[in-house]
Amino acid sequence: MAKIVGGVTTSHIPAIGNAIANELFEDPYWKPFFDGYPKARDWLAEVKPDVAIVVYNDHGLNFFLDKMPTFSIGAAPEYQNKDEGWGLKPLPPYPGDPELSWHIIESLVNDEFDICSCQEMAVDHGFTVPMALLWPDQTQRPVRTIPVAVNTVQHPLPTPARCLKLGEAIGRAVASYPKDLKVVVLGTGGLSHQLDGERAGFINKDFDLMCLEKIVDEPEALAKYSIHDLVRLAGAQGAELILWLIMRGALGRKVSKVHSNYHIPISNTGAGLLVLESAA
Amino acid sequence: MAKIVGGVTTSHIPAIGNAIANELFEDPYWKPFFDGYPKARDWLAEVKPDVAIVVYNDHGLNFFLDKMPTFSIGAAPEYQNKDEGWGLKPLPPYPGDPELSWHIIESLVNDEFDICSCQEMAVDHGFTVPMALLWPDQTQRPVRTIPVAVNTVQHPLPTPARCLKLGEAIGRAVASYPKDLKVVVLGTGGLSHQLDGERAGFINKDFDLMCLEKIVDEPEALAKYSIHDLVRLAGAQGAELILWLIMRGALGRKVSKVHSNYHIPISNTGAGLLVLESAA
Amino acid sequence: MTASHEPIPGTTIFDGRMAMKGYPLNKMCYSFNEAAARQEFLADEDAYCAKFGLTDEQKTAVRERNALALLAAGGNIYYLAKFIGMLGLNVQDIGAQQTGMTVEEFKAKLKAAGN
Amino acid sequence: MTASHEPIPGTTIFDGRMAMKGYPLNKMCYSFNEAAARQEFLADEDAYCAKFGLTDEQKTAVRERNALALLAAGGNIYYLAKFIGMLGLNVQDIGAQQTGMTVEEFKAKLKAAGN
Ligand SMILES: [Fe+3]
Ligand SMILES: [Fe+3]
Repeated sequence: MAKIVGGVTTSHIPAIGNAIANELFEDPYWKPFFDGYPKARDWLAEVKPDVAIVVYNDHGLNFFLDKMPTFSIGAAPEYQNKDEGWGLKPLPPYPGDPELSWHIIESLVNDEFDICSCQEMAVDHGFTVPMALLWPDQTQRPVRTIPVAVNTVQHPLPTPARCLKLGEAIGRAVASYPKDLKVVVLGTGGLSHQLDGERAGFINKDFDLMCLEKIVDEPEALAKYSIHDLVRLAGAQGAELILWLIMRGALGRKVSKVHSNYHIPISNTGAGLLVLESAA
Repeated sequence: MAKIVGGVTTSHIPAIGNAIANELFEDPYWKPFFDGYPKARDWLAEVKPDVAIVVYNDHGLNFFLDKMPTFSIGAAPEYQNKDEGWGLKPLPPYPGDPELSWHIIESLVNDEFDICSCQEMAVDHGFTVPMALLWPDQTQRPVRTIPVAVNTVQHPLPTPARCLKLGEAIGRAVASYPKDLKVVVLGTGGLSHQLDGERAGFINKDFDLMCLEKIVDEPEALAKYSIHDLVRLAGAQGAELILWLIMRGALGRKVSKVHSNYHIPISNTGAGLLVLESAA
Repeated sequence: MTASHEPIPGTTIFDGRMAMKGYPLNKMCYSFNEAAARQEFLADEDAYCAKFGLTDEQKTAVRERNALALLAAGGNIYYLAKFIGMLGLNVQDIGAQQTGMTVEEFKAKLKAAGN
Repeated sequence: MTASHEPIPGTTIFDGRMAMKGYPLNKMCYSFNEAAARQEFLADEDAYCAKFGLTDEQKTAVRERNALALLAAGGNIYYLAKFIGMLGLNVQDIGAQQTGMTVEEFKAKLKAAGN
């Protein structure tokens, strides 16, 4: 049977992609951020997952407002990256696991989640930056991937409570897959940041630290916030915390913290890294 | 406050559109079908709805398998028809009510339905045929429209139980809209038919008549079926019954039957017409 | 999960398994919503099929206008309907073809369902 | 329904009301995912804006590269980011512009949030 072995949360902002491309790992501005990742990679090297479910938000590459689904799940043999408008060199494609994707989609729809299934899906920095942080060698793709894209562009966004429930349902779906597979779940984005408006540059360290603590053993406490609360407390883009809640829901009730890091600022963002292992 | 005044169910197959274009109203094959509609139009003339929520399924015009949402709701100022591949002359566009659309979408997402919002949306025969049957004059558009498109193309389809719940949630959403509006809900498609496979031409009159009876006062009985049950009992395309369940859910617990008609066959289909009025 | 259901004779559920198989064929048929695409197909069928990466099984089924073979190759009836319609056929012609009847026999069978 | 929430100073929620207002502007910015579209815009800005049916308010905000005006005209930050990026600006340049700071002041403010 398939098993979710744990999860990783990480920021996914494009500036990280640029810093990686320019190899700024020892740059004084970036070093405290990048120094958090070797331990996360060590953990992955130890658990050797077969599949990564990557929970992210599309930032206007694959989805436009003509069709904006709340929850989309990829079911493609591979996922292409594109330049996103900035002329960046696209990264090599990511292999999918369409059979597991369909199993999860069937399970979720029968569980009354109204999923958008995507048999072609371009993945943007929300997906590629976490992958590059955790598996830096772009000549290798040691895990198959399942993108889970969540609408954070067009309000109404799904409520934090709904997102935690989606995660729990993903956990049930994976647990019922008959093949022996180890699955890791990435919750990307966050923590506090705001790009737009007179309040641009808003960061809330206290709130971020509270989230990093509560999400381990008390995710329900975070699921009580409304989206409006999250925008107020964590900034307009800080609402990406809902992606972390999906990851957390998928890991099951009991987890243990393997590693964490928090650093302000990277670009406009408070960056939180967390490695959680599911109970055996 | 806005109020759902009632609902109409009707078949939406393209052959009806052709028969209308060729004015076959008195043709012996078509007469028993078209003769059902004047009473439905009389009822609409009497209740004078401002808005029609049209629950239908897209048959491969607006949605492809690259992005196949379970439930999509239009939020556009108008909706265009297109030729669907058959070279048909498109009908004039349908005005929307984006303000009400957004109210419904916000209410549904907060109610934990994972909606795909569509700010542009081409509508196919699933939408246009019912509109033409109920408002035949194509030079006038006396009601504003809100398309609700449901995936019946790519399995997994939403369960009948989920669809009844979506209808109930649409009912709550409309009831909480502050403007004085009369809203009618169209449940389109069905009843039993199958286009594909060695079983093409399958029709199940007993099942259809049972549905026409139960949906009035006992929709829960129909919501107990699985999609697999519906395919078995009503044919592959008979699963469109889920669209009727959404309509029925939106009308509230108590309804009265104003009119009904049932005729076999139109093209490959058992055609059911039903006019239901919501309790005052 | 669909696999755990009892099969329905003469009926293929278009689930993920079929969707994976039929993707290029369905994508080609979806393109027929546009008149320009229909013209391009009709001008050179083989080139158009190749452009969408159809498998040999799919190309043969397209060439032979064989509905059951198109379905077996992963075609979805909603997208296939555009291909069928563009050829001037309707769902009753195709119903007859799939059931091995004449169109008149197929229509009579439908009519009989009303009794 | 969003309207019933207390406003958050300096923050506009991109809800249905804003989406309706900003649709042509956002659609234009979404097109910038493609290199050909970026070239077409840069070759003749006014013609490209007209092609997408931008309002006068939107055209002016585009011409002036004014982030707050683009947002007020219904622009969504995720689509605007493509326009901004194509101009060689990043989110810190734009943050400074929106808050009336120099880029150095804006960066210092972010750094201070870590204390
Ligand atoms: Fe992001
Ligand atoms: Fe239909």
